[in-house]
Amino acid sequence: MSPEERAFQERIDADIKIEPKEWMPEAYRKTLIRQISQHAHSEIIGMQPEGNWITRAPTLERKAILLAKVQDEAGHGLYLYCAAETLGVSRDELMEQLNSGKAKYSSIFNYPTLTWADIGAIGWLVDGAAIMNQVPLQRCSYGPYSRAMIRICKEESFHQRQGYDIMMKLARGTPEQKQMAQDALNRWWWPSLMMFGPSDADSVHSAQSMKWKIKINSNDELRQKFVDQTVPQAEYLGLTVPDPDLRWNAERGHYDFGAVDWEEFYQVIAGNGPCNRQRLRTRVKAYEEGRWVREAAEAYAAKKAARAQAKAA
Amino acid sequence: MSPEERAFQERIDADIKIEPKEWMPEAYRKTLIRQISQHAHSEIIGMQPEGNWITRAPTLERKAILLAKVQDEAGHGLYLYCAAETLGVSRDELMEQLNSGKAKYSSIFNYPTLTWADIGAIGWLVDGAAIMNQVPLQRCSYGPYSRAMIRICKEESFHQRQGYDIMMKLARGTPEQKQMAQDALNRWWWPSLMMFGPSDADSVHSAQSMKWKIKINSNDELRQKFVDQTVPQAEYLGLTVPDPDLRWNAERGHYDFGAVDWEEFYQVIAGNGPCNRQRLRTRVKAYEEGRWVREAAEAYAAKKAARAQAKAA
Amino acid sequence: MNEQEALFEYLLRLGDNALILGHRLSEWCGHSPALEEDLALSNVALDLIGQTQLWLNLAGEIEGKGRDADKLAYLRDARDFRNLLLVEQPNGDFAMTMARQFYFDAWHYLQLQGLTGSKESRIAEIAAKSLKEVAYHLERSRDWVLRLGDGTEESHRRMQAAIDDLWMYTGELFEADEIDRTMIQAGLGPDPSALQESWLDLVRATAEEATLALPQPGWAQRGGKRGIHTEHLGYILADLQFLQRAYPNAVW
Amino acid sequence: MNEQEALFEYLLRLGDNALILGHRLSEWCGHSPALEEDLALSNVALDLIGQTQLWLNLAGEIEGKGRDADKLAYLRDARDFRNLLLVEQPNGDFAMTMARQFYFDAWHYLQLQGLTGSKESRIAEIAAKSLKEVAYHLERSRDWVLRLGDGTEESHRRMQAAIDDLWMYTGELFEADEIDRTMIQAGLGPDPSALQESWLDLVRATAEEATLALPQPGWAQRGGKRGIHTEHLGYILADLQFLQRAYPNAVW
Repeated sequence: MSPEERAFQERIDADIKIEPKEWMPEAYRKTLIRQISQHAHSEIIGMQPEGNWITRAPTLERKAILLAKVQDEAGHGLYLYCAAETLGVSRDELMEQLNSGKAKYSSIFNYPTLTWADIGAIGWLVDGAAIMNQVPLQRCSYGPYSRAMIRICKEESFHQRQGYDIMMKLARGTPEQKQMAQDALNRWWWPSLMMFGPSDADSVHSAQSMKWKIKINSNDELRQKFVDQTVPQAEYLGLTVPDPDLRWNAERGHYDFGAVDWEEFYQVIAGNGPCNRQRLRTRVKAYEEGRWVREAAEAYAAKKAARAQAKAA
Repeated sequence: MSPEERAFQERIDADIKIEPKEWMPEAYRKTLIRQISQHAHSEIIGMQPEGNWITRAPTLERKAILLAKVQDEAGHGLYLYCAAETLGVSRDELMEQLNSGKAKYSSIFNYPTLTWADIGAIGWLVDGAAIMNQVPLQRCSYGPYSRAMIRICKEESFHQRQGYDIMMKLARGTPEQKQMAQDALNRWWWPSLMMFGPSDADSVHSAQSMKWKIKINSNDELRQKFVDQTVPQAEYLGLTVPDPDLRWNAERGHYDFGAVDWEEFYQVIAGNGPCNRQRLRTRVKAYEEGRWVREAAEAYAAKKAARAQAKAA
Repeated sequence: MNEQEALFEYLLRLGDNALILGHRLSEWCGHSPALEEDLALSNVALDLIGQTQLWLNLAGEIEGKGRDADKLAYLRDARDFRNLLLVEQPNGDFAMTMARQFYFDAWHYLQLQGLTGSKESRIAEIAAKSLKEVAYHLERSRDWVLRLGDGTEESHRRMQAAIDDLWMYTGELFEADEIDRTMIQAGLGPDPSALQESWLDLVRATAEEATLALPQPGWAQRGGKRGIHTEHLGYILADLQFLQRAYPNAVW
Repeated sequence: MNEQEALFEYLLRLGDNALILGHRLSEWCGHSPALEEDLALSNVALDLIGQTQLWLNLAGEIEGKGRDADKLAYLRDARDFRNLLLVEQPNGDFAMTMARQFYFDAWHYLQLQGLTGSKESRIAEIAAKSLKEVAYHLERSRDWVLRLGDGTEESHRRMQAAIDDLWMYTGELFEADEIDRTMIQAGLGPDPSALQESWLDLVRATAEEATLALPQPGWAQRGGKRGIHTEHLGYILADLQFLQRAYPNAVW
């Protein structure tokens, strides 16, 4: 380890935040860019499954809440791209990586939203899992990322409550609505557990990332925490978690749960999820069709600046 | 009048059909092309207002009937373009005229279909008026046109009955349905009367066309006939024709009716109807987006022919 | 039609404009040219949904038949909608959306300004609250007309096409009918025709600055205010109302 | 699930395939590349609507709860639809529509052929009637794959893209589940997996003649048969069912 590296690690160990202009190992920078941009991409792609129900939300209030939520996701994407930009990569570069299929985003968004209950389930489960992942990252070592996480977590927990509220209304509603809620739980439960990533045993890069404090907890730890938090919530709703192996283990003080189907996980990651192609195409289409608008805005700004300069001269 | 012209007119006077390869005055040919192609264009553009409800038809049977009807209109367009082609103009030329906005089509199709009842009203009133115009044309002097009219009239009268049947179901239905039916009658009544064209006094070309037997009755005659036929049908439905001046005139043996708002008529003709722009754009879009398909079909046919020839050689 | 009935219709117009335009804007969410626009378009849509709730709830109260904003938004068919034809026009490209927005915002601002003087205090209050939001909408849509009009060749061409295309839907904004006249006489709302000059001044000045040619006054499409819409509205409602129609009496 | 329940589900699959594909094709009416195609696509759509009525009416009879074809078509939500994912995919361009049609027709033909041997005579009868129609559909869609594949450069590119794009929805056609197995055992319907070879032979030969490269077998999208659809179906139903939902209990 070079003296610089040692000093760097000491700062991290002392919980001092690393800021953009400071020295950092290239691998730290690269890992962070990958992690932050994946998170940003997930926010952007995540707008689609929920956006799918904005025009069909069942009341004006639900419509406003959902629209505001999807809007927040655009905002989160923006914070995160900004955080990544402090590491020397532009938003356009990152978007190109997303559009070309090189960059990853959270696989959960490759599942379709089939009913209104899916909007509830996403808020409750998907945002719930996301928060579980993100709360510790508020303490991560990179200053801009840590600060972005603080803002994001505040909004996410709001979203999660809204999602749970949708589920509650359905679970307390007509038999059809209750069935809709159960069905959504059935479909979103396992993909939500997969959001924490592969089992620690199979997880690469984890040790280094934890040392750098850009990963705080292990995947399995967080997954367990999520299950422990969510199962009682499901019970309160009167819904059944779709896992026959799920039971309280008094000895461990945790719920035991069944094995995740990692074959499905890897298939979805590999591009074979129900909506991978659709999500990416929608994104590329928006980006490409917006190009002339972005160019026009730049051209106008340049003209305006030139005019202001001419006037000043 | 030249000897040819005299002979031509004598044949017409003797009710002998003129066939494609026979001599005819240039003005007769031109007038016929204009008239037949306008009629063809009307069939094609007329697919749009009704097509607007195919995906929303209220039962499977209604959906099938409506789809078959719009399909018939495509078929009528095809017969008529073929009839026009016998006069030495290609379908492509005619379509270019339509797409460029040079050619006219029946103005009635520039009104929107706003409810399911409009589908009934179009069948009952618009097809009713069309039949009124077309039945005499079965006896017109030009053979191919006359024969096309015979086929078309048969199908149109079927369509009219279907339209009336929709109106009947609505008029005998819930209060909301009855209101829907009345509303459709209110909106389609006057445009239907306009379908017969301006009053005889203001109608150009009529005398020559009647002499040539490509126009058989005067506009006002047909309009009166339509009113006389339709008013009792409306009464049978329990609907009110939206004309305060409408009353039976025992002396004339006809209904008197109010003055048509020709200002509106000319506005719509001039391109200012509610849907003129939309109708034309939809048509042009279909035509342009279909170009590569038509080209591929031609290319394939050419290849196939070449292969067959090579094989034969 | 008595004054109360006219007022109900009048409030439907206000609410339906906001509802349908908000719906159209919400269709952009996730598909706009840049994240900043996803945020901004959603903001405008959210303001409009909020205004919809205020106007339609008040309409329901005036009607007195127990219909609230949701019932009015989700359980009327197209012929009972009272929005202007302008707001139901498809999004088209970004220039079309912004031209539609600018034409509407410029009118909406003047209309709300007039309504702040309404003798009905609830109308005046809603108008005052909305006016602040719409001042920002107008600033933004005007800015985009300038940017696109005076941006690149392509953006100029698209923006010119958009302002030409939508022009025929602007005449309806200023036509007073019986309901408007009842409102004017009762001191409840402004005279639409009195707004036209200010609107034209702003639109003309903006077009000029944006190097765009304003279309000549011509035939105006009309009908939205009395429920004669374009064929687009029915499809909007099919999506908008699906859940309420498919699951009657459910609570969401 | 007993045999009767399985049969009901099975008939829904047959009916829903016809309903949803017929709906998609009917969207072309008036927008197709040539009048001849407006006629031809409508013919196919009409056949499919007719088949929908036969299958869904029979399904309703088997169910025995008083639901006829219209009730089943117009009053179920997306999760209760049982069509293959393939048929609900958007029309795209004409190549996409024809690729979808060819993949489906080739399977549909074999499926109906198998069903003509059903021990349930009503199924066998509907299958025999439909088979004649579908033989023509298949001839036509196969012909278009040839024309577009071996037409111009542009049409080749588009047709290749279409057969690639839709390939992942074809695996589901041949997967037997519990319901299929119940049908096979009862002699009511054919084994889907037994159809795959003939299907592949036809598709392969057609692709070759059309100068197209057939995609490699890969991950198959599945779910339609048990009601897990793509996001497209909900929008189809919003239009399809609007009137029945908006005016409950009305007769049309």
